[in-house]
Amino acid sequence: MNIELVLFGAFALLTLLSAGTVIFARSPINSAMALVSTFFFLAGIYVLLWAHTIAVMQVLVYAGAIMVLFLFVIMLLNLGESPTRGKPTLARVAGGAATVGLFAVLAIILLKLPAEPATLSLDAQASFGTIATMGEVIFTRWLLPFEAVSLLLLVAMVGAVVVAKSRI
Amino acid sequence: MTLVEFFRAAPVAPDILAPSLWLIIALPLLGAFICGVFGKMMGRANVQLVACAAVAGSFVLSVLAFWATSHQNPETGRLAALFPNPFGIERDFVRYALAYDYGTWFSVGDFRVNFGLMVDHLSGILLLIITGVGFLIHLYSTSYMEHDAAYWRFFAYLNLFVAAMLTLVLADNLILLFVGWEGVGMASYLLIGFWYDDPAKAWAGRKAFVTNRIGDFAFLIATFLLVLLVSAFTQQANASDYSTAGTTAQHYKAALAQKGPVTFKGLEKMAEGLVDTNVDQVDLSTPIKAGPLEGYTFGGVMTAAMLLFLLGAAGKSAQLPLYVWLPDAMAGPTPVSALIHAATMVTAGVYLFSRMSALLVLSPTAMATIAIIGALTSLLAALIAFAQDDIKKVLAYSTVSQLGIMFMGVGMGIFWAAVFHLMTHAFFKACLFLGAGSVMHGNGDETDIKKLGGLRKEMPWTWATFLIATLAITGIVPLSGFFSKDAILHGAHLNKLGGLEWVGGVVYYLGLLIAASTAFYMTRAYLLTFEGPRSKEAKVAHAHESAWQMTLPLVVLAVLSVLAARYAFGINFFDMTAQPVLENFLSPVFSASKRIAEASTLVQLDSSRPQVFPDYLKAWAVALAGGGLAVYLYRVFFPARVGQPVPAYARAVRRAAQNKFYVDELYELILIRPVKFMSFLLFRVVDALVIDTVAVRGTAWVTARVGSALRYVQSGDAQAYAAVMAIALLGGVVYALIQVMQ
Amino acid sequence: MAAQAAAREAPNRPMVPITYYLLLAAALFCMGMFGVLVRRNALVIFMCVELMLNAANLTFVAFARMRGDDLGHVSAFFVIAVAAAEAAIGLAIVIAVFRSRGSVLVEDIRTMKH
Amino acid sequence: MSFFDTHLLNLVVFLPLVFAALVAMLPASENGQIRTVTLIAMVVDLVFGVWAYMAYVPGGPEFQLEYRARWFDLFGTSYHVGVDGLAVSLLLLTVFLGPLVVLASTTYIKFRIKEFHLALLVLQTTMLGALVSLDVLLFYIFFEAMLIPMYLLVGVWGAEDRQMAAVKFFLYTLAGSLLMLVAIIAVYFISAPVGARSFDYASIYNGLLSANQQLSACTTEGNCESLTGLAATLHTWGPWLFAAFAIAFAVKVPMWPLHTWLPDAHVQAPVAGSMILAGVTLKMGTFGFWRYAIPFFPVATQQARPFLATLAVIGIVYGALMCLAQRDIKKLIAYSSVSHLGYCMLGILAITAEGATGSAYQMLNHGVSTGALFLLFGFLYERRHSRLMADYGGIAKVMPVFTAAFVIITFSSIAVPGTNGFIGEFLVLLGTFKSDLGEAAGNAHLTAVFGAFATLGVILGAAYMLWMVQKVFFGGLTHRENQHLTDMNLREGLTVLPFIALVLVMGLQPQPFLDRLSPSTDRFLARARVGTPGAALEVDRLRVEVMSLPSPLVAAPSAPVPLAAAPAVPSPRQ
Repeated sequence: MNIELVLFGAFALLTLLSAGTVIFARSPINSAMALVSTFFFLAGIYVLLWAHTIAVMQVLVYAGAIMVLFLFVIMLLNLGESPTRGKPTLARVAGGAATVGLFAVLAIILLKLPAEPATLSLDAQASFGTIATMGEVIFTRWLLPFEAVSLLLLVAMVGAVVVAKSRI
Repeated sequence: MTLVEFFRAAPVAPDILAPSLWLIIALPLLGAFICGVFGKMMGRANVQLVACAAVAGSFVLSVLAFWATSHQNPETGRLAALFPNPFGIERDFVRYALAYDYGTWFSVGDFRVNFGLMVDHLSGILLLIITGVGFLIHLYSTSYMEHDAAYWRFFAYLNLFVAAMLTLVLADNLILLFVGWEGVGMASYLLIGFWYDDPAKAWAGRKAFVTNRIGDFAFLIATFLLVLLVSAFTQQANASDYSTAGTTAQHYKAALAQKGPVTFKGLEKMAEGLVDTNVDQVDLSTPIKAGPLEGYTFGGVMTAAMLLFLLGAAGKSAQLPLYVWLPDAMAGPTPVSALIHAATMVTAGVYLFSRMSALLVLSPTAMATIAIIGALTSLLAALIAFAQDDIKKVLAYSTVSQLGIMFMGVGMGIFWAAVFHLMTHAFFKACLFLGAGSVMHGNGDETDIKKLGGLRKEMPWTWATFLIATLAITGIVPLSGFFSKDAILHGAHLNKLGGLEWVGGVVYYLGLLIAASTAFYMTRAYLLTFEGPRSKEAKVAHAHESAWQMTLPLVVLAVLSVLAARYAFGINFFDMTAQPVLENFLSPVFSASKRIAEASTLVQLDSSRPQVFPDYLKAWAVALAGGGLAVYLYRVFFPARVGQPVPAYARAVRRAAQNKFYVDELYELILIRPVKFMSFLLFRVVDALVIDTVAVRGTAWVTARVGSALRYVQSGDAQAYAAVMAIALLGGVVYALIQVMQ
Repeated sequence: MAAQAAAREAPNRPMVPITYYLLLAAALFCMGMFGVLVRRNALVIFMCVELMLNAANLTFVAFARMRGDDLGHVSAFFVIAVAAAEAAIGLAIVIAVFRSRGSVLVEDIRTMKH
Repeated sequence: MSFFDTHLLNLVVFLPLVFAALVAMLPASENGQIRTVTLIAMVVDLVFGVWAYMAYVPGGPEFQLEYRARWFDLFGTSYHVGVDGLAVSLLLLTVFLGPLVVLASTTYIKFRIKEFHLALLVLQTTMLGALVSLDVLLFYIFFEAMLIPMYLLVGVWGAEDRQMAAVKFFLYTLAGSLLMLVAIIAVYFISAPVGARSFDYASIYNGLLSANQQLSACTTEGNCESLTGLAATLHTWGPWLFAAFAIAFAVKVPMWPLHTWLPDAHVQAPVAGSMILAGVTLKMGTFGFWRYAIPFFPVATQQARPFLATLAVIGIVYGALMCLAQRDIKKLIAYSSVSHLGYCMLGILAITAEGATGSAYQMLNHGVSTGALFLLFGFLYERRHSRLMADYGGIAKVMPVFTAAFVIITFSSIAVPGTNGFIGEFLVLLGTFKSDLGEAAGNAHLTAVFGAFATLGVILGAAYMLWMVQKVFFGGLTHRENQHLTDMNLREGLTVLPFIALVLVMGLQPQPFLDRLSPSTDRFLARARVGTPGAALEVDRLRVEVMSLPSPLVAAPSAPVPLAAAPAVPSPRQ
């Protein structure tokens, strides 16, 4: 009974709970809030996986930036609760069923595949997933994709403005 | 210096002349080119000069070549006109001939055709006829076509024809012969349709060409069969076969590789090799081992080939069933009718069979068929000629009939006589046609003999020559026609075709009948045209005699048609047992066929001379009977009954004959219409309906329908699409799972 | 020294098997997908997409841990960046659509038909 | 080893494209300049083409004037060009038609002149490329690219129904060639193990060769169940792959019953389109059979021969009969093409020296004579704007020179001896009679039947062509519009003259042309006979020898270094 397992269980449970809330909440605002919590708990899970940098980014980018965007939009369009639950069309039923089935199958496969975390030497552990190491790789080996992504973000920004603006 | 010595001392030795044989063809060709391309700017006189000069030039060369074929070395006194037969052994010479090979025309695989020319006594005679008569007719045309604006085209075509015809007779292989064969067809197409702005004339030209094409179709297939036959022979023959042919395997094969499989000499050798000498491997009854003809016997294939050649020759020489084009071919200018459709082109079939006599004698069946076809054609044409009122039509049918007689000769294996008749016929029929032309020229292009008459005094030269020619064709002693025809009948009577002896008799008696009817209709035509009073409906009151350019050829031809008779007698005129000059003269050409005929006892060729009694008298009586009947009818009987109603049966018979027994209509009905109908049907049904509409558009239609059907699936609901994706994903994962399971 | 190295080896305390993380990721992914498929509100659908992206990220990171190298992290990093861009554009579109149609419910936005 | 020895073919192929760039730069209003530049391009191309034709040594190796450069190593494809006897002859035909096509269209095309000439030049490049490419993928690319400019020629500058005709043409051909693409990829995969795979003609052929030999051996014995590996694959899939190739090419030829696009395309196309279509494009089909379909799958060919030969014979007779049913002159000529191409196919399928060579020669003939017929009719159409025979008649009166030219070409088209047509047709028929088609069909005697029916075309050909000539040129001048038609002018005369000259030259001196064809014929026969049971194999003729890929060091696409390293002309090997 070790602490790591306990933490994992807790985080995982909370993640799933909030994710469920995201899906089933009547009003978008609730979904958004649930999403925030999901992000936070995931960050925790990342930490358990020694991915500190990613955890931080998760919090910053998702819980910070993206969520704010969502909330703004919700406010902007002041969406109330969706009046009705919408009639369950064939597509929805089938899709839902499919996802459930999908999870089942995935679960079976995953359980069949044994996967153990690598055992790392201490200094490897020390440097694993830190900003330093990641920065090193990103700015050396993955420089081009990195720049590409930055460009992408720029484009996205401009695009967002253009699309969202009522008249230019 | 006797005549014989004179002939044996040619001015130009054969070995010097041979390399320039091509000039004989090239000169008229050049003339044709000049007249055709520059004719318009050169002016009438120059064109006429060029055209006549070209033909005259090749006439001179032909004379030299002809002369050279019997040239003797002045020192040794031995024959100089000979060349080694490439298909024979070293010492095997082709005698009384000169040849030259100008190298490959085209060669593919083991097939090859060379530009090989050869002059022997047969082609020599033909050369003289073509260029000689040709020249006379050119001369005649200079006056006859004097009012025609397109004179240059005319002379270009005429020269072209002469060139093609010369190619035909000079060729030493079948394919080159075929070049001439089709070439003359082309030229005659152009010349028949010379006055193309009259649709009927253009149509006649087309009819001639297409009918000839039917013959050429058979000709080609026959050639292919012979090629196959040669290859089969070389595969199966053994030494003794070759030795029967007087050659050896390596010689023969070397010659094949060098000169190709379709040279006449090579075919001749094969024919000799096919003769059965119990020790040999291959003879007529041997089945072919391999190849497309597997299982058929050599003899069977040979017969098939010969029958196909017969169809080909029937196309060119206007025999049953393909004679129909010749009468319509009279649409062309009269000199053309004289040159092409009487003297030269139409005799190509006879020439072909004489050329291949060696192969022909191997197949009595084919010979019998040829003879019978000839006889029937001849009779039919004669009957039709009874009732024709157009003078040119009469002559046309008489040509068909005379050609039939030649075919009888070829078919019965009396080749020299056929060639003899070819020659005499060339003279008197050309003379007759030119005479008819002169008559038309002098009578405002009137061709209906009912509307002529009484020209005797107005056109004395034309009259005299026409009379002589008529007597010649009717077979009145002592004119050439009599002897040539009689030689054929005599041979037909005595030659025996193995297994088909009855044919000889049938052909002989048919021949007599034909002779009588020939005499009848020719006399009729002559009487109605020249004798009696001038007809009321005559276009011009008084005909005028034609210019010297027209009468001179008439005279020359008339004289020739008298003199040609000499060839029917021995060297010593009064020796009635001696071999006729022409037979003797042509014996080198037909030696092979004679040898084969003797060796393979399929046909017995008799070489006796017809005697004054009974043969000559009989033939003469027949001719006289026919002629006399005509005289009686048209001088006494009909004039006496003018105005009285003609009995119905007579009118019926006459109408039937006038309408050529409705043969054209029959062909139209059973051949042309069905083909046309079928093509329309196929076009409308198969092409337009089945393929285009059903198949092509059908596919398009189905595709369109399916597409529009699928449109309903596309709801536009993004989530529905997503759901589909999800399900697909599920499927994929399940598949993965199954993979993992195993 | 060797002994020291041995001693400096990682302590062998029991660790959570990566499979769990992966299962979590799978669950998260499927829930996201479920949402995408069943919800009608475009915004919520977006959120669900974010969920799915996170599931992917989690998988990346989990594998990184399993293989013990940084590649997974890098990928996750890029995913996050791209997700940000996607969110920006997507929300902009939602706004635009709302402007034009006055609704963010997908069944009101069936423009993909003809 | 000069630049030209290595790059001659590249020059021939891409010169038109270069000039096309030049034309593209000219202002669209400068019609004169555009025409002149295009004409110059074609003439220069002709010069180089003739040079290539001369440079080809009949006795030499199979593929000459080769050039090969790296290109998409990943797919195992390379830029590889080279010509054998047939290809170089067709190449000559193509470049010969080029300038004449331009001359023929100077007054015919009235609008979008720049685009028209661009299309012509591009089309020229694609056709030449398809002829010379020795890489199957490269061939396919050119083969497909050919469609686009041709589609434009028909669809933009055509007659009333051009859209329909163009679409029909496009779909027909595309449907076929997509099948071929599948087959190409299939052979690419089966012909070699992973890593050694290549689209190169030689490697694919040599890869299939041994399997084909095994297959034919076992077919003669009759127990093909024991086959393994590639041979087994070919046993099962060979027929299908062959069918895919065959359909693609049969559409192009076109063989009955896939021919119905041809009349429409021809009728609607402008004179240039018809000339090129008849002259070159159709040959791509027969060429494809000769180069790809039959050598790749000799056994399947052997099985399909009777069927295909029957189709060819049907095509001959049927096409001729169709001609008799036409009222539209262009349609008649188009159907005569169907008939003539039937001869080409029959010759190829006969698999005899005479047949194959004759067929190759017939391809050239048809290009010349039918091209000329379309050209001449184009002149008439320009003057009179009617395609119906009924609207003509008695033209000979007013246009004697034109008539003379037309009649000469007609004689060539109906194979009168002395013209080129005769040689080809005669050889094809002779080859058919000598062939073993009958045995392939089960009864040796059937050969003669095939031959006889094919020979029927000789009669029908004369019938329909002369019928048309008579209707158009002879008889009285019935229509008033025709009374003032002008005869050919100098330009038109000069355009026709080369055709007439070629008709006579090829008719009287065929041997130089045949000499260049015969080596390819022999190799083709050797490769096709792999499929015929019990045929003696000339092993030395079977394998395809080509230059190897230049090493990566010198892979700069235009570096002739590997060639320079090799011995002198013709066509070095490594």
